[in-house]
Amino acid sequence: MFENTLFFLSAALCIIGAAGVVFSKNLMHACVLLLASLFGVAGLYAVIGADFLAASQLVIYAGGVVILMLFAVMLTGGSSENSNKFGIEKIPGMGSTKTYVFAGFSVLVISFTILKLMANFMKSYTKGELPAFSSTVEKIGTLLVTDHVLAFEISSILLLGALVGAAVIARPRKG
Amino acid sequence: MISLSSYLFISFTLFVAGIAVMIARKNIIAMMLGIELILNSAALNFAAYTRFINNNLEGHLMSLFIIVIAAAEAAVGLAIVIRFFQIKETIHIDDAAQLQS
Amino acid sequence: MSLSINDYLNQFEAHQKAISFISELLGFDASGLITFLVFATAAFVVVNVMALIGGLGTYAERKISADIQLRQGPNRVGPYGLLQFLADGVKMIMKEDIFPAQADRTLFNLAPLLALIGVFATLAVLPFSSGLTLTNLNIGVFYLIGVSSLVGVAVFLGGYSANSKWSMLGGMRGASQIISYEVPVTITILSIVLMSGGLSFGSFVESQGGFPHQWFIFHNPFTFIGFFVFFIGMLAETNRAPFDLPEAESELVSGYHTEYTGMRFGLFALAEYIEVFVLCGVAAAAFLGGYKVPFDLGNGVVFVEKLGLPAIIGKNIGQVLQLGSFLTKTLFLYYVVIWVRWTFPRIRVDQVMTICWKYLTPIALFNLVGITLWVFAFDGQSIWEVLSHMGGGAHGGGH
Amino acid sequence: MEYTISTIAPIVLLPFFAFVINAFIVKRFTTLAVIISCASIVGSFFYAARVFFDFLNVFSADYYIHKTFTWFDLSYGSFPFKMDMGIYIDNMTATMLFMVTGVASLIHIFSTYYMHDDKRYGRFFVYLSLFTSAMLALVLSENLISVFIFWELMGFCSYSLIGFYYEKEGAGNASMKAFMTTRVGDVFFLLGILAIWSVVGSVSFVDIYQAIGMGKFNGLYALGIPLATFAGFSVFMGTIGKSAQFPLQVWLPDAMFGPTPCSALIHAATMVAAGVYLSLRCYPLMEAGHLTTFIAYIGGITAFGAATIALVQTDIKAVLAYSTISQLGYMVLGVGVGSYNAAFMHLITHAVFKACLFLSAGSVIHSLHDHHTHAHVQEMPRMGGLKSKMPYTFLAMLFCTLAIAGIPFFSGFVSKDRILGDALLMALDNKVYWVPAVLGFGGALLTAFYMFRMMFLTFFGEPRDKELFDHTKKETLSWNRNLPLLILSLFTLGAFYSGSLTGQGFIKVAGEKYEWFQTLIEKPNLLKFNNKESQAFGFASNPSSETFQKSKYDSNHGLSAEKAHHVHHVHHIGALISIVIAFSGVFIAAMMYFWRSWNPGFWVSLFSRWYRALQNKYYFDDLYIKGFIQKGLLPLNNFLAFVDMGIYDRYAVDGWEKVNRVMFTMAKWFDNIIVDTVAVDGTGASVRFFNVILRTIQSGKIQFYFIMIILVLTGYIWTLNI
Amino acid sequence: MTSYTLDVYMPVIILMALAVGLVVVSVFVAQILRPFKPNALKEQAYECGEDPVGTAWSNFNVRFYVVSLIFIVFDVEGALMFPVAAIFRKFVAIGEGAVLVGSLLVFISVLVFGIIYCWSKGDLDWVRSFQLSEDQVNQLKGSEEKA
Repeated sequence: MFENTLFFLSAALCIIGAAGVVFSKNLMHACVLLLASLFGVAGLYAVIGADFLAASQLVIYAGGVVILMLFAVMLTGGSSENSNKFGIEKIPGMGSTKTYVFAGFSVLVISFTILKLMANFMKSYTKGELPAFSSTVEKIGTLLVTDHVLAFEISSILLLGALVGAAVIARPRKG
Repeated sequence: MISLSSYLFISFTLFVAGIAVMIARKNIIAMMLGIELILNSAALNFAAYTRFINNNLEGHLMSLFIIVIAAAEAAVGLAIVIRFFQIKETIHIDDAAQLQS
Repeated sequence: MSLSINDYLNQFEAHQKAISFISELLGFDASGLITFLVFATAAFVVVNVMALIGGLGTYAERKISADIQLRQGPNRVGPYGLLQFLADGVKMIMKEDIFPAQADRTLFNLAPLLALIGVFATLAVLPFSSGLTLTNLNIGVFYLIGVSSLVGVAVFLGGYSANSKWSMLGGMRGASQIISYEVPVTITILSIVLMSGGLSFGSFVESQGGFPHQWFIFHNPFTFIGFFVFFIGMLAETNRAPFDLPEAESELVSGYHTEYTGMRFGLFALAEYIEVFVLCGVAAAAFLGGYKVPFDLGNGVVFVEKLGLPAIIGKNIGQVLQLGSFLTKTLFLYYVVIWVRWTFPRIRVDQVMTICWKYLTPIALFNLVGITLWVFAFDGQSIWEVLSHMGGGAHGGGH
Repeated sequence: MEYTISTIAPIVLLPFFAFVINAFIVKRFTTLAVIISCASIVGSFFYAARVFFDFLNVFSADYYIHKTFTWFDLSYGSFPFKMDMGIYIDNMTATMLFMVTGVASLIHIFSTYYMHDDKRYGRFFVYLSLFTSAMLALVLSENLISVFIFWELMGFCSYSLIGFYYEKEGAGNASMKAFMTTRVGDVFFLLGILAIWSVVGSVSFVDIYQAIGMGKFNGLYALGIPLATFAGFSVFMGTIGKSAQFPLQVWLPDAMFGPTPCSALIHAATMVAAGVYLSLRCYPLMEAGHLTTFIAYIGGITAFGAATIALVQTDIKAVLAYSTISQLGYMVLGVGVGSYNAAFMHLITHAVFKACLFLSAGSVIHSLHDHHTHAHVQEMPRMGGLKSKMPYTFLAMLFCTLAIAGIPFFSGFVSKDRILGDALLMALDNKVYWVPAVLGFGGALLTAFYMFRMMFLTFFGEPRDKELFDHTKKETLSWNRNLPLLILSLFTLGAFYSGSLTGQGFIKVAGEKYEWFQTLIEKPNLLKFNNKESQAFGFASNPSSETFQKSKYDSNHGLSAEKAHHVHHVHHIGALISIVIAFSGVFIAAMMYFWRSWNPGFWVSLFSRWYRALQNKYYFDDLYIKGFIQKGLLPLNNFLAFVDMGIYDRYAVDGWEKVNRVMFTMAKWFDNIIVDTVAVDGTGASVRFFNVILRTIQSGKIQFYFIMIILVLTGYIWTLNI
Repeated sequence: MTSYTLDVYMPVIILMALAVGLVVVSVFVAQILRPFKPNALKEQAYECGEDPVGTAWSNFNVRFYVVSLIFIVFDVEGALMFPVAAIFRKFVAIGEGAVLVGSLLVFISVLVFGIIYCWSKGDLDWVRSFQLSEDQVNQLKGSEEKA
């Protein structure tokens, strides 16, 4: 009973958020809607027992990526719709009817493709018995230091590279 | 009610929304929101398959690394956007059509 | 340690009987409904108590500051001015709600809501006692970090949406300060996780004891430093003095809530006060033994065996003692927070960042390495146990 | 006693991590890098000591640790292609680990003295760390492939270390020579590994032992040669290359271009020892291939030949280099005559005293500084009388010289005497072995002679270069110069290895008669491996299932009483002969160079042709250059060049040219009219035409690309009907 | 490993609902009780009494971004280290602690390397100090003397 409630709440939040990101005309609103969508995804993780993933989704996305996005929006001049520096009015930054038509067309095409792939898969899928939920933290930890220790260490290198690279790129320059 | 197909449907929706955002928007930051949506749909798929197909926690690990990579991607991508803005004073994607400044 | 308050109640026979009785009465299995009701009631009670504590917090703040500055403080409304916060609340509701003309109205409305959601959601995992924990999630502290980061988003949006320069500056400062200080706090919590071997608050508290020498703060030298790192980071994360840069009235008028009036401002203030309480509670649970009572009085076995009380009463007396222990520690820290506010001058914005990145973060990383090696080398024993082994048990605490 | 991977891995990983860290910090924090290197190897030594003493005191004699993990598994159906990596520790490995880490630690400490003023002070330690970790990993290796990997890694490190002073003339060539010469052996070694793989289906030592025990090699021939012989020979060629045995010994003397501590490390403790270690590990294979006679001959020839060359060398390091080759020859001789135990013992004792000798030589060289050429002096004719200047170095070197010369009570006597005794025993048994035995005894005489010649020339008599002597500072006792020398020279006493002063008995340990080298080191008992499963990596082994009893010392070595009596009798005779030989060598040296009663010049003029041959190292370098390269490879090259230039170029290529010329005139017409006008210009026009169209596609507009990607992906999926 | 049901998330949802409810109710109550007399002056953004100039939504200093960048890297690394930290005690108890200590230390040292880099490049300084050139110093001195 409560499972379904949680699932529907999360799914609704997720899909409404995603739709909002597509159709919102204000970049700041789009960012906040993305936050809602990511919260929904965290809830969906919780429903299928991926508790650690849900929490990491919250920590990394809600705490990190969205704030980064918001800062980036502010650093590039807020959400006002820019024209470029020559003052020529172009297509507005948040899209126009023409771009939405293109987007709709692509979405239609890709949907058919994905649904075709999915149909093939769902034909062969049989629903099995679902195991009970248990904490995944210890198992993930064990996997991280045994089988996937290389990925664990390399991800630190990846993050170091991201840090150094991004700091070099974004560093304020004199003059 | 909570089944694999519903999860696949949700992640499909997220994916399609991401694609739509990436094509419809002309603002680079807005396009990056679309990328986040797409990455999330992939991560959600991994977690759903883990739950409903094989119950093997490596799917969770995969999702975790997708989240990590998404964070790194956002950091570097936004840094590039900001640098781009410092040079060109715009973040319109069509102004980024040249390889050379 | 039960998983949630519902599980705690489920172990009593009377509760089971009540469930079956209601099921018969209603004609369907009412356990789900009862669970919901139990949770709803408990959450409601907790939220109300928190709102009360938040309200009394403003009172306490003014009274203590008056004490420190040799003034009277509020003393007109109610005995000793105790009802002052109610008067403030009424005032806030009665005030006119002004939207700035250029504001982004949606986000202007949303920001206090986000702050309140973030803060209230953290209450779910706060361990008031071994029974009265709303839910003991096995990712407890990690969940808490994630949810409480919503406050940062809320501060930013609050500053952004008003379209006032003071607000914007305050919001940017606030958000960057909150996320910066999350780093040392997270790393310190990580070291606590290392020692307790679990992410849930239950495992934090259960791996400590009732006496001070069994608390994590006195576990080894690194945790002692770690507590202060945590405490300072906590002050900064809740924008308390001396880190109240985002709302520094001498530079930024009132920071990110410059343009907020009436009840919206009140909600921000409420969220802030409750967050202080929550983080004090986290500090108490992680470092000061949480709800643990000395001599194992908390589980109530003593009352049953020595005094011959019925098991259910003994258990609940234990719970009350635990609740008392937790609240004492938390409120003591709360007092210290207020005390600090009226003792130290505000620091500059560059000093805020320097303290975070050049002092607290390296110290926290050093602590993490130190605790890793400590746990590895001494197999998780505290310094007292190590000393008592070295001294042949002649001295040292309690073993 | 729980053995997990965390107790063993640090032995290798500490030096390796030191290498990784130092590679980054060495330029800026040289002192820190040196400290990290030294601390890591000392830490590694303590871990190794723990393993060693456990094997010595706790485990039963035939206990071993064998842990593996799957490196890759490409098996398909019934075709196995699976490679394991892992560790294999038995008594021999434990002893090697202890020796290597101990000697390497002392060499590291000495290097802080010797290399201190060098401009590449830090980098030297980087190489040392990598080198040591490679050697330790080789020793711990569980299979031949991983041995080969670290073998090559050591080859690379020795290349870097020999060429350390790359600005010095000849150093680069010397390093190249060492690298290329050992490569000859390595090719054979790899062939041997492949041959073993083809038979056993695995290259793990345990599997090889098991296969030999089950007789898998029996009746397998390739080109008429038994496969076991081929495999054993090929692996032994690896030993010949690495341990500088008879045909491929030429690289080792040139390797003295490296800094002296690295010579000590390469030529005493690690790299050359690795060759002998490998042939000891593969001893069952050699036995199964009936190669022991061949090995004994190679060993004997090397031992004697190198000793004769050492007689006439004047460079102090060259004497030591040739003595190293000679002593390695003894070890190989030991392998050849089935003296498994003594060969390994000589490996250990030699590592200790040769490291000490090299370090002492380094100490001497470092303090002799020529003020005219600003170089260190290595020539013995310019030394002499240095005993008063450096008493501690002299003491250390004297002990080692006594050891290597085979004077009783010293370690060299114990081990070498056992090898020679076994050689004598084999010779009495089988006439074929007389040659190596006699060569071995002759080499022992020469060894005693040239080592004491070196001592007398260096430390005794009047200083021959007065100015140099006066400039030399008097040695003061310092921790990083003398301490390693004195520690090493202490361990040249035979009592540490044999259990008794004479080297023939035993001592009482914990109330039991007990002789550790004899009890610990024995030939692999092939039957033992038949039913052993390797343990998975990372989990504690369970030694409680093993018996913890040390086998008692059996003075008969498991032989029947009559035969044992015979063996002991022969051994006593051998010991007597070696003692006599050693003292006579010392006596001759003393007559020539100490009392100066006999004039060495007389002997030189008597054997002048031989003397020239010796000075030219038996013309081996000339043979290889003039014989193989100039007579063999150059004519071949010339012939190939002739074929290329004279036949192929002249007729085929030039002939075609003629044909082409004719074709060309025809083609020109065709080209001008049809190709150029129609095709080329037409193509250009069409390219320009398509260019106009395609340019619009590459617009730089990312979203357009997205749409394209989506369309192409969709088309792909729908056409392929996935 | 104890299993759990999704009921443990119920308080979270209830608390969030209570937060929403509190906001809605309080704002609604205030709507009824409070006065509502807007005028143009009231709705102006506060700028010390002056008329506001331009919009506040202009671009800000990049320093905020660099700080949040370092933060996100630390955040992610923390998220990866939490599960490893949670099993640390267990691994120490079975004697495999060294492996974990090793991998954690490598991980942390890479992290430390990043912060050292940012520190040395001055990304952690809120106010970037820079060396004045000699000309500038002389210029400043000259202006002081004139004054």
